[in-house]
Amino acid sequence: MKGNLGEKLQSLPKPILYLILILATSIPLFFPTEVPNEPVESTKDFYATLMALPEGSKVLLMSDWTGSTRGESKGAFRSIFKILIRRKAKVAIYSAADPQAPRVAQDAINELNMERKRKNLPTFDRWNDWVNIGYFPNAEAAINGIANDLKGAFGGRKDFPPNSPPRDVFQSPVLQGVTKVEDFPLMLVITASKTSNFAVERVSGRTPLAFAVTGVMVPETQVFYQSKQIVGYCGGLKGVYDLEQLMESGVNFPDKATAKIKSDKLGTIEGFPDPDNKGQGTRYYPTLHYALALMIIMIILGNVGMFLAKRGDKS
Amino acid sequence: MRITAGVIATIGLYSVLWKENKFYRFFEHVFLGLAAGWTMVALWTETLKANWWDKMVGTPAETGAAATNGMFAYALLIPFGLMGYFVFSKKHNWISRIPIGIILGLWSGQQVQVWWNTYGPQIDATLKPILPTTWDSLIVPSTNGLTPEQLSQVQSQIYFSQAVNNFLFTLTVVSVLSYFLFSFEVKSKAVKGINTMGRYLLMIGFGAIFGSTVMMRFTLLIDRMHFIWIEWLRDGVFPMISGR
Amino acid sequence: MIPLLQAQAPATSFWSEAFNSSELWTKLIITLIVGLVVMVGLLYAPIRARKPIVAFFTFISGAYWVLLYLWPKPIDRQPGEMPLNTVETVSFWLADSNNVVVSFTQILTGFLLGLGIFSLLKIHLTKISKGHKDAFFSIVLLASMGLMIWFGYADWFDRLGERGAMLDNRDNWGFTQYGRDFLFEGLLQQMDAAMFSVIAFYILSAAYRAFRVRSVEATILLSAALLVLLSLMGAVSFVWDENVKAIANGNPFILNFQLTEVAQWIRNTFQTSSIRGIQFGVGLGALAMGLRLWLSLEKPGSGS
Amino acid sequence: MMPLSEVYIGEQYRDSGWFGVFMTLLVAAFVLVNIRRARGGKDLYIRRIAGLNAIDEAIGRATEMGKPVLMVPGLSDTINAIAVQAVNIFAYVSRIAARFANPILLCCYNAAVYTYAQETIRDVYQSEGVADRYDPDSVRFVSDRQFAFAAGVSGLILREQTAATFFLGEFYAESLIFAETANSIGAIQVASSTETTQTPFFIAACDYVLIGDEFYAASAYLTRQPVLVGSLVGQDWSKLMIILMIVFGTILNTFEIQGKTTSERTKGVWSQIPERNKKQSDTFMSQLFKPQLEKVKVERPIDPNYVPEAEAAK
Repeated sequence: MKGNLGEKLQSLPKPILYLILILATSIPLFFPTEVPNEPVESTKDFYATLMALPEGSKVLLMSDWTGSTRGESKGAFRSIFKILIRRKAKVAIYSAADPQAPRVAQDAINELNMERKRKNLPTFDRWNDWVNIGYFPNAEAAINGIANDLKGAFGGRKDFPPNSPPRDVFQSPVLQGVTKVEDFPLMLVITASKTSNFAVERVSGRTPLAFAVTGVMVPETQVFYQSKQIVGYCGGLKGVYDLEQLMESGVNFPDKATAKIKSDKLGTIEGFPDPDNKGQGTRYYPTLHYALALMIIMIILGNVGMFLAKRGDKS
Repeated sequence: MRITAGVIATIGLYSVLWKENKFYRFFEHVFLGLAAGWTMVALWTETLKANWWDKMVGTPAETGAAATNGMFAYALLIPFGLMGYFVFSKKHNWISRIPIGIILGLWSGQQVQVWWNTYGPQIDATLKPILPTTWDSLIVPSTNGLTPEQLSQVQSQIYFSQAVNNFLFTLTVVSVLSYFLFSFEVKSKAVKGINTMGRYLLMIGFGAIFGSTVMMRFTLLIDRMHFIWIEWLRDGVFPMISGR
Repeated sequence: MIPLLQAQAPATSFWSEAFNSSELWTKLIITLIVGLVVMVGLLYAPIRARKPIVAFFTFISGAYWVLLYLWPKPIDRQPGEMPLNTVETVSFWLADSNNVVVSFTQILTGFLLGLGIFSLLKIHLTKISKGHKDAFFSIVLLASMGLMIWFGYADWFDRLGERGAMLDNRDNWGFTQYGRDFLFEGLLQQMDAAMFSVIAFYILSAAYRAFRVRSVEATILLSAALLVLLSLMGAVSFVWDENVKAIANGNPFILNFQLTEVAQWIRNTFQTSSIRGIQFGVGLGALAMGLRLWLSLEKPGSGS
Repeated sequence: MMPLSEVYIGEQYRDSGWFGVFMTLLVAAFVLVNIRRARGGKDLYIRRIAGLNAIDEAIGRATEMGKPVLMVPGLSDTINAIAVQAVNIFAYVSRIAARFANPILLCCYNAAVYTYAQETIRDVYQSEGVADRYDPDSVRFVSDRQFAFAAGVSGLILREQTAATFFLGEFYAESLIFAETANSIGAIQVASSTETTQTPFFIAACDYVLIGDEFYAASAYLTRQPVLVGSLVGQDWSKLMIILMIVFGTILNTFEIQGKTTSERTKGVWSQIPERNKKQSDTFMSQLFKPQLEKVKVERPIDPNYVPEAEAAK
């Protein structure tokens, strides 16, 4: 009988696997829970970099995510903008990965603004606080162009000032006095594709780079982070969750002894306790545990099955 | 309405997990159609308009923005593009190689340009010291409650454990790299050993990659589930029903 | 071309004429005709001339980037400055033409897209005309394609004019916008997300099937993966780490056995390095292949 | 103000900037020299690559079953070396398929790649003298949106019940969709992604996987064309060079970093500092890899009809 049991464990029909997975990823969503967590270094550096921006500084943001990765990228995008808005930053957004990306980014910001309106907070206005420079096909070449000759690359691109026809983006407050990529104290890349590599190839060394990448890209991004080609990154859902926690409690804040999140490398970086910090990360992260647990159990089951089967064959 | 459509489409595509069926086939073709349509739109609105047409014919002056001149030479790209269409001609299909050749030429030229930018810094970052600079302690001492000076002192040292890690790191890079040497006949046991080790170390790396990737994949599934159960069912459908 | 973008009334030159001027259009049309003539001329190219012609175009286009890389770049160049000497004249020119050259690839690829669409139409129209059993689906495909094109362009034209900015606000939307929104956000985007998330199922079944303790390699792969998986579960690693901290009570050596530390250690020490090892090889491969293509050393389709 | 003579040097050669250029040229030289050698009739050795012997086996299997062979040359945005390399391997595959009159299916993600593949595969059939067997629709453009493409191809796999599938080239997330779908109908799979992060999934789901630049070695291995073999040897020389550089550099750094320093070089200028332990950035190697450019001013005449944007904005 052992053999049979082994065989069974080894070869559960796929539909059953899939059904279990659906359950594991659905049910926990209805029961939000708080998960203890320690942010990873790279995310701390990422947060530190954002918080170190002087108020009102100009940031170049390459937004290369679309609906297909909204699960991860949208969370990162929202958190990053919540921070940028607090830093009163001015953001120039462009995309190089996907023609849809500019629209998706735009919609995400509009969504944020609607929420802020409801709370009667000042909105983050198009043209005055951020411009949408649009999509540049052929990422590799486009990023090269932007790195070598920003004026030329963005030249002739238009965006909408408040209820008036489109105008040249360089007229907007965001790009006032910007002529080259070095004029931005920071370049952010929120991407789900290898456009981050191109950014490293062309931009690193000209201006600091910070990435928000999807979980699958964490390994390759770690390479750049180690060789100090980028100052920090926020990887996958864990990164988003870390970021949300950092926003909530800062680093070594209010002081190192009592701080919830400590770091020897970084000084004190303030946080902004605010229920609004909790976003996708906080919503999805608990559920992720069940999914991962399921995965581990399945792998173990498979192996147990294999051994039982072997034993079965012998006897 | 919009969300409902999204949910149905999602379920339609999921149904392939059970088996290839008409429902899936329907949405597959809708998907392909929409995608193709979208590409046709984006082709002009996102690519050719700004990058080709406006540059070729120029743009008029507008509030704040100066007029730009047209550069007629861009028109030359039309015939080059057209050459691609000879691919279906039995006799002249070779002509389609010209536009391809141009694109490949541009690509290749860029490789020469970016190779060192990409790999130079990585080679540099691989050159890590593999002997400790201090023997005060074998591992990095805990840094809690140190003054900044002491801290920087500690950080500027290389401890035994770090040295070992650096050694492992370099070893991995080298052995993996040597595993990919194709044209050297490996006779000596030592080298063979290094290669197999390279392969094993590679597997550790792959395992780690797999782990980190799983997170993302599940996250996206969770997002879908959130979309179906919370956004659609709980916040969309229930209120509607209970409303009536 | 950069100064042109900045100047109020751009100076015209042989290469650039004022917007909508008759000179521009004449030159444009002449260029077009010349180009087409050349193309027709190619039809009569002798067979042994074919290879060189292709090779020539390939080499020229690659040469630009190589030159840009090797030719002395100007030092501390400020906008509006004029070159000091011939070397700089060239380098200035190279730098300025960057954005023009960059766009070639995408424009040409754009023109070629027609071929792809043609292939698509051909396959599905034949299916329909032959009354293939899947003809219905082909019709579905073509229909949704048509709809997307129609709404896509209609919406785009609406946004060109004064109303463009207003359309950010749903209240001012018309039928076109809702139609486009339904197709794009409602279907396309959602299907993208759906298809992407299907991978989660496959990853589970793949791991379940393949991650067995069969060989040394498989075992290594499996255990590394498991460790990282565990470390990603914030809760697990948190609890584990707390316990380790408790045991260690300050002993830095034992502290290294915190799950997060171990996972990070694997990442930094083995994952990063093995990726780097592979990437060095791949990078060299790409560079070598680039050279072969640029110099047309390789027979096309050299699978022969 | 710097001496005019230096203006000729060029930004990229200043300080140790020349080193990168030099290395690039060196690699190029290695490749070209070896191509010469190989062309000169020198036969060069290539070790066995397991994944590649599987190709023939896979096609053979497909022929037995009389089911089509599916090939996907990756998801390159436009045609590049990766796509070309993939199509070249597929040319080899379809040559065998053509001989056995085995149906093939080549799904392209990008119109430019489609053009190239269409051209190449037709050539193969013509050179095999079976042009009549070639069906232009067997090389098709599916979609250039990642997941539409994924949906389309897996639909094809399931409907056509392909017996052998080749996924070679640039693959991203969709890699597992293809691999698992093909696996579910028990097709033999040979796969490779130049994206290192996708390789584990192919390893988990496919029968044979080409890792890293085994992919680039493939065409040389299969066809033994002098040019390709030579270039492969050139790549190996370059790899060897990198290995040596790493070993040498590591040892050098290790000994250099021992001890303390009282001066450091930043932005190309030496400055005295209070004594401190040596850092990685003080080492010879890191100075060599990271050119440190002194800020210099070069006086140039101003173009008379240039309008600064400040005025242009008015």
